[in-house]
Formats: sequence, structure tokens, C-alpha cells
Amino acid sequence: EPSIAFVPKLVGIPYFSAMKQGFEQAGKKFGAHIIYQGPTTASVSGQAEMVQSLINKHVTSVGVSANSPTALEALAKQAKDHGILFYSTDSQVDGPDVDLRVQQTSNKALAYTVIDQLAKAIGGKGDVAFVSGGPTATNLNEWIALMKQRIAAKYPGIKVVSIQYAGEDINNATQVTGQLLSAYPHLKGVVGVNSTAVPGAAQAVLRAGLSGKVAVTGITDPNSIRPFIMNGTVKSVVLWNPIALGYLTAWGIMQELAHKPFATENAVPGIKGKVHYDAATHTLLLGKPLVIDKANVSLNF
Amino acid sequence: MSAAVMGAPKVPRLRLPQGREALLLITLAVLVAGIGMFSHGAFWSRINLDNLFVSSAITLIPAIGMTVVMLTGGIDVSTGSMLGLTAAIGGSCFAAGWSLAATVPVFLLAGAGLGLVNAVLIIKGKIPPVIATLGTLSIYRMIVFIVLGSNWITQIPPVLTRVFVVDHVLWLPVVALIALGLVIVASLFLRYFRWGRHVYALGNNEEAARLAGIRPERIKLAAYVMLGLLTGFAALLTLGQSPMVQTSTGSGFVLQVIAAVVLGGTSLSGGRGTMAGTLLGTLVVQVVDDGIVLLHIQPFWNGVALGVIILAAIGLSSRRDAGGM
Amino acid sequence: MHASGFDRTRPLLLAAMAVLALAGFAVGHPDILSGANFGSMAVFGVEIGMIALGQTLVISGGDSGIDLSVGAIAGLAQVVLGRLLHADVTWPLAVAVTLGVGLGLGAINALAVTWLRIAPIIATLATLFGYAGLALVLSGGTNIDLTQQSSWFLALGQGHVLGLPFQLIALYLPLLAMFAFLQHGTGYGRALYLTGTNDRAAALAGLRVGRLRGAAYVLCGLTATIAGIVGAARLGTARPDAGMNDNLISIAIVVLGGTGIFGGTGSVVGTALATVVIAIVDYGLSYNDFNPIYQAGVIGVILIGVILVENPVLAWRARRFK
Amino acid sequence: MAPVELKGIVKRFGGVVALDGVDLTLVPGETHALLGENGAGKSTLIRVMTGAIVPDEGSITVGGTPCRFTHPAQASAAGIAAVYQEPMIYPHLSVLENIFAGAEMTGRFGIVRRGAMASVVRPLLEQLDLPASLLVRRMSSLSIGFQQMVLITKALMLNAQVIIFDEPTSILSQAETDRLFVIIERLRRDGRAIVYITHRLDEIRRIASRVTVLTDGRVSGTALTSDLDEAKLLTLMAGKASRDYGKPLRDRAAPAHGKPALRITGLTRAGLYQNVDWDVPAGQVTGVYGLVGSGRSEVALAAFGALRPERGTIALEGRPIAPRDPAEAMRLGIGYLPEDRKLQGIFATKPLEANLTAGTIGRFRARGGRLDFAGLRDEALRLIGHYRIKARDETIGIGTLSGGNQQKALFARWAGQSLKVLILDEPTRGIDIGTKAEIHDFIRDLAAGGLAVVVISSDLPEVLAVSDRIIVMRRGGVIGVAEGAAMNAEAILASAVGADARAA
Ligand SMILES: Nc1ncnc2c1ncn2[C@@H]1O[C@H](COP(=O)(O)OP(=O)(O)OP(=O)(O)O)[C@@H](O)[C@H]1O
Ligand SMILES: Nc1ncnc2c1ncn2[C@@H]1O[C@H](COP(=O)(O)OP(=O)(O)OP(=O)(O)O)[C@@H](O)[C@H]1O
Ligand SMILES: [Mg+2]
Ligand SMILES: [Mg+2]
Repeated sequence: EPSIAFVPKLVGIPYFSAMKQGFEQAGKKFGAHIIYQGPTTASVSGQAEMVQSLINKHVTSVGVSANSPTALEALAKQAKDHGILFYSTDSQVDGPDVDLRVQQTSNKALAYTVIDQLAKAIGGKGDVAFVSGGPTATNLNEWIALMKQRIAAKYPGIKVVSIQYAGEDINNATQVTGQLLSAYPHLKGVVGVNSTAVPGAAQAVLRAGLSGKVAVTGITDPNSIRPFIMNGTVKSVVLWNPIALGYLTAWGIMQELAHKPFATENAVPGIKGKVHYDAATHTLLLGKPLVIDKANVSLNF
Repeated sequence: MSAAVMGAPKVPRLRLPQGREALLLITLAVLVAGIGMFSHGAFWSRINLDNLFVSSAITLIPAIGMTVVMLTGGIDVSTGSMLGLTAAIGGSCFAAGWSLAATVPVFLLAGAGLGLVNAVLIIKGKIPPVIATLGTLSIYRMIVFIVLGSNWITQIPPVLTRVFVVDHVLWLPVVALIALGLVIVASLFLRYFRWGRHVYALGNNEEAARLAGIRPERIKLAAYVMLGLLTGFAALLTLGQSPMVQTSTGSGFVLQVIAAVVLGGTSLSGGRGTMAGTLLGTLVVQVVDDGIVLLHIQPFWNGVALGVIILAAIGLSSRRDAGGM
Repeated sequence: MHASGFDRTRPLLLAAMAVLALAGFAVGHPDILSGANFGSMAVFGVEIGMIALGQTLVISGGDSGIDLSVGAIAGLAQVVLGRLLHADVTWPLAVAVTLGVGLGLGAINALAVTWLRIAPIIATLATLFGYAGLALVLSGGTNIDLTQQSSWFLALGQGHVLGLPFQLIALYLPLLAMFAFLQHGTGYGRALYLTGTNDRAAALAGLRVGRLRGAAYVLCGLTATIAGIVGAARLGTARPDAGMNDNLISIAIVVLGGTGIFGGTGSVVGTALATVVIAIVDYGLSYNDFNPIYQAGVIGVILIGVILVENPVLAWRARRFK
Repeated sequence: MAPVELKGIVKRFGGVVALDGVDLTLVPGETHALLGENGAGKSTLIRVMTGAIVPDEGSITVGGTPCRFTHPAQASAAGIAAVYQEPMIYPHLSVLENIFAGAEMTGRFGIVRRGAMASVVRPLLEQLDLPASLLVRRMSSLSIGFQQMVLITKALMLNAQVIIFDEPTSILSQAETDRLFVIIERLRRDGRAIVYITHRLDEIRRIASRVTVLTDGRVSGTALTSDLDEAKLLTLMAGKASRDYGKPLRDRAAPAHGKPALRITGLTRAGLYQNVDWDVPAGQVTGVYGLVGSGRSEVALAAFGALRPERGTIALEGRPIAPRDPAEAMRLGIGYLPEDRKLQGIFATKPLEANLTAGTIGRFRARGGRLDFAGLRDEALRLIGHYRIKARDETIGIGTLSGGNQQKALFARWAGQSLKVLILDEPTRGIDIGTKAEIHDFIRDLAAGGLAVVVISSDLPEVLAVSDRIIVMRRGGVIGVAEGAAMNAEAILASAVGADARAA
């Protein structure tokens, strides 16, 4: 039985636990042993240490949701030299030594969807602010860039007045959003770029009694945002299905291990629709972003 | 080396008001005036003041306990993990559907219990406070992970937010009023009550205090347990501020608390410091943090500004004042 | 006790603990005793180990000495290095300039503590904010890719000498030797210990208390910078938040190594052994598939356990030999 | 009040037997002097009586009932109070709080009654001739002499039946000592039992009715003071040949005025000292006498670069200097032995060797920047031998030595260096009588070797014994300089205290 090791950005957060669930479902179905190990904070070094120990243990396959796109390139090469399959999923590793990448949805689609939701909520114009996680998180920064791009291209009435960083901490997000609300009295909307920023921002808006006056949206999971969707502070947020992402990753690895080449469009047992594969970058693409609102907020992840 | 080291009275070099409190008060006034002016009134908005008071209160409440602990010559660096763990324990009760009335004591007892663990390790185990609490810092955090698994708790009753944070009494959010009340009580206690004076005596010279019939163990025990209790209370308030328990809840918190206390003039070696100083220290840190967003400074400069302000504000006074050691 | 503060009890205890831990892990996974695994433990222990060397000096200098800015210095050093390399500065020059910057950052801490007389915990908390902020400003908040740099440079963190990691053989061990010599073999070391024990007495005995302590902060800045450079080379990436977790861990290692926080005691030898214990436990736990959340917890247990074991040992020794 | 009896008290510290079966009886209405060489076990005995340490063997009975003190509170409850040899102070608290720490007067709800405490202590201060304004001062802002007075006040405050003084006057000058004696005498007549430790033999005859001598942890004799003369005492104590203590050691009728080594003119620092002129010639011993708080230490600290003066000049061998720190002063050739042994002198947890060589580390450099450990050890052994420091070996922690031996070590640290000017602040504080004479010889030898020596002392006989000239200070100013025939006790004391104070 092959062993598939997954090193998330950090453990102890629901998002990666959901991915782990997907991995385990696929593991059971396709016959693989899943190892889930990760640092307790989103630390590059911690991640590298775990990948290294897994390589030394000669697992069949090891992969990450990377805290930095370049920092694990050397380890990817080392894995390859040891005949271990190296993959990245959710947040990618650069370089030629990554055997498989699995992407939840295209970054562009995700960022554009968020901005479209925002525009809908604020009527297409007004001042908005972004609250992000750590300032160095690669994928968050990329999403922010793409969101700005969408605003510039499609919503000239929207102005981004500030970008703040609150780390992976809901309390900080609440505090920073509170400060934004007083610093920019004409603020129309707040976009939370990571899973703690959205509920944090929503709480600040609710507390300031601005529910309905300042729109909150962003990228987060249904469990975290459910109370705020239920009480109407937040209309919709955007995500993908992390369980499916984990599942797809494990499936992809099993295909690689069995030396079965991917087609451009793949049927994956257990996933609805076709999964796209880009041969140039070795990337499997899960699908379109998922808009979560009152209708489907009961999803559990 | 300064005059005081040699056993002579201090002679100020600059004609500035004496004492850390006065200096902090001036710093605070300058900051508030500056930010108030350049933020086009945003500083004085209801939302901002509420925000400021709520976050100050949540730091201040454990800082009261930390001040007492540091006055005894100890320190507790596990406060952040303790806050996380009490939030996880109390949050689990909420998640299990317990009522508010049943859960509030859980927060307080859990906090006091964890403080007691620290106290026992330090007093009975004779482990130096930093080491003991560095140890429990990681152990408590581990237990947070075990309690939460990897699910964040979101079933926090909204009434917490309403009661502590949204509702106002006398222009102040309730939590700010509570914090202020606690500071006053603690301050009176330290200044006028026998036990309070024993805290200072102990921190000044433990051996002498022991010889004078003061029982250092009891005072230390009380101090750590009280810090735990207040941290438990702060955990409850944190959930009022933002209704979610994460595995990382409270990380980074302890530095903020210690910074406020030390900034307020409490000596790390014990025996010197006041509650008023702690109150002002807390406010200075929070106002600086607030001002950076209000003045539309690019957030990357946030840390730089905070660092420079602390160095400037404290350096100005410490240069003549810290020599007393 | 040695005149320069060396006490054998803690190092012996730590050495025993390292062997025990290793033996324990080997029961679960005998192949943990392979060269590759030792190499990996070394690679991950070395950077924090270097920082802990500098931290040992700072703490042993007394007056509640502590350097909370070490992690921020490591991060800022990486960013400075990254920017220089991207500006096509040759790597040896870039490394040299970065080391210079690191010394400067340490010197700022030294001035804040000894000249401005700010309590070290506050002074270095302030510089922690400041340095971390500067690292973000300089990097624009992003990681800097160094994977395409000279392989000679990358070898600083990825190379091998005699089959062992370059940074262990060529950097850490020489640094450890230097610091051990500095601390236990030179006048500086002894003067710093005396200062840590009683700074008034030291000043009145003609020791330059401020300079002695200041030098410790400068050296600490230097070790943090070297650790930052090695880290950047190891991962081929310069990250402004590289040292985020290093502050508390380095302090934990130092106190575990037997350095008292009131100054005047302890040894970098103890610190080095504590680093070994932590590296083994950290790596061994994940190698044995323990949930990573136990890693930190176990270190906490060790921290407390060592002293609980040591206290009776010391009491017994005092009874026997005094 | 019932008598206190100690029987067969044994206390060991590891290998050292500090007390080896001591019997002692304290009777109400008697002042009992405890004598003995440095390290004889006096302080240890005191700490046994106050419950600060628990003896290994032996019993204590108070009025016939056996007591086992395991905590100081118990001894305190049994009516035993002490002024310890090493001052036990709370540096950041006020004098009032220092006096009442642990025994605060409280009203309802445990509220501390500062006013009541102040009014209780004020009469006591008056008796000791201390200003009431002292009560609000921070303890750490007082000189060690004042601190000692505060601690004495504290012991009196407790109203104990047994009051123990462990070398209370080692840093007090004549006038303070006199006032203390008046009070002790009154307490004795009041029916208290007093234990008094000192190395000043003249004091014994003034106040003690009974003397017990300790030698190496054993009672070597007990007698009524009236039955003893000085020679007998000395023999009892150590078997040392008695010396003419208190008289000039050699004929110094007309000291040749050496060329001035240190000259201080018009030195002023508001509140501490004003317009101070010191003229310290090479090859001589210049004594500085004054009451506690007369500003002697502060002037010395200024010359040593540790405390910046506001005005005035300091000149070394004719060249003006302004040392910024002690290190610079030492490079220029000025040394200073501080008065506060515990806070300013010793590195308590460090070995004797490191303590002895702390000021000269720089001289012991071997190849490659390495410390010359063998050299350090040899130097330490030389100093230990030369200055007869009683210690197991040079590696022992200095903190475990007796007070007197710590002081000798500090003296040795400075005497062993080559300097131009050496200022000794209370150099024989706590040193036993036999050794004191030795130290005086050492001081004379240093001067004979060409060094300019300043001896600041509150011990008038000492100043008279070692000095070629004496500078008298009062309230931060120089009152006069006595030389030759003018160097007599009465005249110096009169000017130190001030004629008006004498008259009162
Ligand atoms: N805590 C301790 N640890 C080890 N040895 C000790 C300790 N306290 C005292 N001693 C030893 O006990 C002996 C008696 O010391 P003690 O302080 O009682 O002497 P003393 O008679 O008061 O001398 P002095 O006149 O110098 O004050 C000395 O040899 C001293 O070194
Ligand atoms: N009347 C007084 N009341 C209170 N404090 C006083 C008084 N006179 C002097 N002092 C304090 O005493 C200290 C001066 O003592 P200093 O050390 O200079 O005296 P000294 O002559 O060396 O005596 P000592 O033997 O105490 O060292 C200063 O701190 C001064 O403020
Ligand atoms: Mg003694
Ligand atoms: Mg003096």
C-alpha cells in the first residue's frame, strides 16, 4: 500500500482538516495510507522540517500546501532523487521538480468572483478596504492583485482605500476592521482575504451597528461565517470545496503512481464534472469557485 | 551607573515631571492630540473610541494580575496560552449548549485552575517563574489543540458581545468600565492594604520579608491564581469581542500584556510599579496601534512606527530614571 | 563552580536526556539512527542553535537581559541579503554587507539598553516591531526567490562537508567553540559573568558594565544574522517573517541549557546541549508520526521536568560535597 | 520575662562546622556581648536564635519551655528580634514601610494606618536623633549608615524581649554609637535581654555586663566584663598577642608633606556636598572622619568617576581629571573600596578567586586572548595568604564566607593593585580586632610604598590609628583638617558633631 504524506500550511485549522478528510476518503477508496503532519503555525521552516523527515522515511509520495513557493524547491529535488513523488496542492511550489500540482480553482476565477460579489453587495461603487492574513502569504497576495485588477477593469466606481494585515487571528481582524471603519467613515465594503478575516470583519461591522450599511465578503469557509450569514451581516462569501480538493489530490497521486497519464479533461470517480489538466505545469484544476450564501451555508467544512 | 546606584538621591537632569506615570501621561496626551488632529476627527468617533476601550480593557484585565505577579518578582509568560485554553474550555461548554450562567464560572475556574498549576510548579516545584511558565505556555497550547481538535468553535452566544462590548454605561463600553473598576480596586488594594504592602515587601527582598514573618509562598500563590482568574475573565471578553475560538486564540497576547506592564514602570525584578502605570502603559500601546490605521499609514510601517515611538517615549525618561535598578 | 560560571550538573542532565530521547525514538523506528536523519536534525537545529548562543550571552549579562528581536533580525537580514543579491551584488559581498547590517541592528539594541537605559524586554520588543516592519517594507511583503542564485551561496545552507551539513561543520561548531572560548576562556567572558552577578559591584570594580552588555547584544545580533543567512540559503528564499517563532524558542533553549535569567550563570555549552535535545525531540516526534501538536507540549514538559529532576540532584550534591 | 537558653547548638554548612555545640544563656536585664574572630560563628548563632536557620542539633528553651524555631515568625512571636549584620532592606519602599514591613498596623478591613505608624515611630527617631522627614524617603536613597540606623529603629519598634545586634556600629560613627548605647542601656534597665556583637573592644566595656567568646564555633569562655581586661579578652579570643590598639602605631610626629597626588577643590553637588577641598598627598594616609551622612562617600565616588559632581575640580598629580566612570578612574590610577559590601562589593555567588581579581582581569591575558587561569589562581592564593583570608580554598563562593572575611577579600582586591590613589571607605567594617590591626599595618605599608591612601571611617580610633592627617567633614562640607598634635579624639569629635550639637 503506497503512503501519501500531506504537509499543510499549518494544523489545527478547519480548512486543512477538511482537506485531510478528502485525502482520507480517497485513501480508503483507492488503497493508500495517508500521513497528515504539519507545523502548528504557518512556518516555512517547520514545513521544510516535516517534509525532510518524511523523505528520510521514504514515503511513497510527499506534498504540501506551501507556505512559500520557492522555499521547498530544494526538497522537491531531494524527493525526486530518492524516487519519491512530490506534489503541491492548494498553494503551489515552483520549479521543475514538482511532479503534480492540484489547484482548487484558478486564482483569477476566485478573485474575480469575490469582487463580483462585492460589487453586487455595494451597488458597484464606493470605498472598500481589504483585510488580509499574513502580509507574506503568497496566494493571498496574488488574490489581492487579481482583485484589484478586476476592480480596475470592470468597476471604476470602486476605490480600494486600504489594505490591512491581521494574521490568522479573528481578534486582530475585528480590531483592524474597527479601526478601518473609523478611519474611513465612508467605507462601503470590506473584503476579507483569508478565512479569519471575513468573520472578524463581520463582527466589527456588526458591533459598530453598521450591519447592512457596510458590506462584508471574501474568502472563507461556511463553518466560520455561518452565524454572520444567518444574522444578515454577510450576504455571501466565496470558497471551493476543500474536501473535494484533498480527495482530488490523492486521486491524482494514485494515477501518477500507477503511471496512468492524465487527459486534458478527466473523469474522477466521486467528483462531479470533468477535471481539467494542464500538462505544461502538471496542474489538475478542481473547478469553479463556490459561492456560499444563505442557501448553502449549511455545508459542513 | 547613576547616582541612585551609589546610594544617593536622584537628581533629575532635565526639568521633566517626575516618574513614569507622568511621562506616560504626557506621551499619551501628545499621541491623542496628534492622532486626533491628523485623523480628521476619526479618532474621536464613537466606533473608534469603543474599539480602543474594548481592546485596551481586554489587555488591561490580565495586566492587573501580571503587575501583581511582577511585583512579587515573578513573571508569567503562559498568559496567552492560558487565555486560549480557557477560551477553548469555556467555548466547548457553549458549543455543548450550556447556558451563559453555567459557563461563566467555567471560564473563571479554568483560569484560576491554570494559574494554580503555574503557582504550584513555581512554589512547590521551586522552578524559576520564567521557566515554569515557558513550559506551561507550550503545554497549555498543546491542550488547546487537543480540546479543539481542529475545529474552531463558533457557537458563541451573541449576548456576550452585546453585554460586554456593545452596551454602554456612562459613555463607556461595559468591559472598559469593568476594567477601570478592577484597576481602581487593585490600586487601592496595593496601596492601602496590608497584603498589598506585603506584595511590595516580598518583591523588594524576599529573604527579608520571610525574616519579617511574611509568608512569600502564600502571596505568590494568590498572585498567580489571581492572574489566572483575570485571564479567564479576559478569555470570556475576547469571545465577546469576536465570537470564535481558534487554536491560535491568545497567541501573541502575553507580549502585549508584559509590554504594557513594563512600559508602565513595573520592574521585572520586582518590588516596584503601580497600577496607574499599567493602565497608562496599556493605553499608550493601544493608541499607537490605533493611530497607525487612523493616520492611513501603510501597514508595513506599523511596526516601525510602534518601535520608534516606544524607544523614543521610554528612552527619554529611562535615560535618567531606570538607573535605580 | 568554575570561576566563569560553568556548572556541570545541567549539561550532564541534558546529555543524558539526549541519549535517552534518541534511544526512545529508536525503539519505535530504529532507522532514525541513520546518517541522513542525524544530518536533518542538525540542519534544523543549527539556526535556532546559533541564535541561542547569542541569546545566552545577553541573558547571562544580567539586568533582566533578553533579546526579543532575534527573530526579526534574522528576517530583516534575509531581506537585506535578498535585495542585495537581486541587485546583482556578488554573493560574498552581499553576505558581508548583511553581516555588517546585523551588527548594526545588534548595536541599536545595545544602545537602547545601555545608553537609553530601557528595560531590555521593552527595548527589544520595540526593535522587534521595528525590524520586522522594516523587513516588510524592504521586501514589499513578499518572499524573495533566491533559488537561482550561485550554488556556492546556496551551499551555505544546503552543502555538505565530509558528509555532514556544511552549516553544522563550518559555521555552527566553530561559532560554538568561539562563544565557549569567549565565555569561559577570556577576560570578556568573566567580566560579563561578574556584571551579570552584581552590576553595581562590577562597575565599582572598574568593569565597563555598559560596554560588556552592549557587546553581548551586538554578538546576539550577529548570530541572528548568520542564522538568517543560513536559513535563506537553505530554503533558497528570503522571507521577511523568517524568524517569527525564534524568540521564545531561543529563550526556552537558553534556560533549558541552564542559564539563569537573573544573569551571572550558564554556559553556551549547556545551550548547545539543550539545542541538541530539542532538535532530537522535535525531529524524533515527527519521525515517529506523533501529531505535531505534541512537539511544543513535550518541550514544555522537558523544560519543567529537567528542573524538577535537577533540584533534588543539586540538593543531594550539596549535602555530599560541600 | 524568662531567660533564653541555648544548649549544644550545632550547625554545619556542608563540610564547614559553623557552630559546634554552643551553650548560651540570656538573662533579662543583661547586655551580653558576643565576641570572636571573623568566621567564629557569631552571625550563625544569631540566625539560629531568630529562626532564620534551623540548627542541626541542640535545643532552645524560652523560660524553660523548649522551642523549635522553623520559621522566623515563630522566633518573633517568642519575643526575639535582631538587627542583622548584612542589612535587610526593601530598597524601593519608604523608610516607614521598611520599619513596619510584616508588622503593619492596620485598621478595619486590613487597611494600613500610615499615620498611626508614623506617630508610633516618631519618638524613637527622636531618641536616635534622626529627622522625622526620613520616614518618607526611599530606603535605597539613603547611605548605608542611615539604613543601619533605620534597621535599628525597626528592631526597637518590635518591642521584643530579646534584642540582638549583630555589629550595629561597624559603620556608625561615635555620635550615633553613643545614642544607640543610651537606648540599649534603657532597654536593659527595662528588663530586656540584649545580645551585642562587635569587634570594638572599647564598646564592650561601655555597655556589656557579660562577655562570651566564640572560637571556631565553640564557646571558649564566658565572663563578667568586670573580671576582664583587654589582654585577657584577646587571649580568649584567638590567643593572639595583644597589640596596642587605638594608639598610633609608630611615631608620626611630623609627617613630611609628600607631593599632592589627589587634590579636590570646590567640589559641589547640591544636596550631597558643597565646596569640598581634599588634599591627599602621596606616601601618606589621609583619614576622613565625619558622622554618617556627612557626604564622605559621595566625594570619594566623584573622584572615582561613579558620581558626577556639579562644580569643582579634581586633579591628579597636578593634572585636572574628570573620570566618566570607575574604569577610567582606575586607568588614571585611582582606586575605591566601597562601603556597602553586599551591594557594591562582592559577587556573592562567584568564587573567591574571581572576587579577588575582578579589578585586574585585564592583566591576566595569556596567548590568544585567553585568560591566564594559572596566573589568576596564583594571584588569588597570594592575596588569600597575604591578607590571611579564612576560606577553604579559592574556589569557594565568597557569599558563604563570614562577613569579616568577605571584607578582607575586598580589601585584598584593592590593596593588590598598583595605583596612585586608593580610597578605602570603611575598610575594616566587620573585621575582628586582631585582623584589624593587621589591616592597619597593610594600610601603612601601602602608604610607605608611595601610595596616596584615603581612609574614610566612622571609627574614630581607627582614623587616629592609621592617619597622618585627618579631614573632618560635616553635612557635606569640610570642617577642618587635623595634623600632628591636633589629631586628638576630643577635638575631632567636637568639630565632626558641631559645637552646637555638643552643647545641646
Ligand atoms: N550559608 C552558608 N554556607 C556555607 N558556609 C557558611 C554559611 N553561612 C556561614 N558559613 C560559614 O560558617 C562560619 C561562621 O560564619 P559566621 O558568619 O557565623 O561568622 P561570624 O562569627 O559572624 O564572623 P564575622 O565576624 O566575620 O561576621 C564561616 O566559616 C562561614 O564561612
Ligand atoms: N539628615 C539627613 N536625613 C536624611 N538623609 C540624610 C541626612 N543627611 C544625609 N543624608 C543622606 O545620607 C547620604 C549621604 O551619606 P554619605 O554616604 O555621603 O555619607 P558618609 O559620610 O559617607 O556616611 P556613611 O557612613 O553613611 O557612608 C545621602 O543619601 C544623603 O541624602
Ligand atoms: Mg558575622
Ligand atoms: Mg559613606
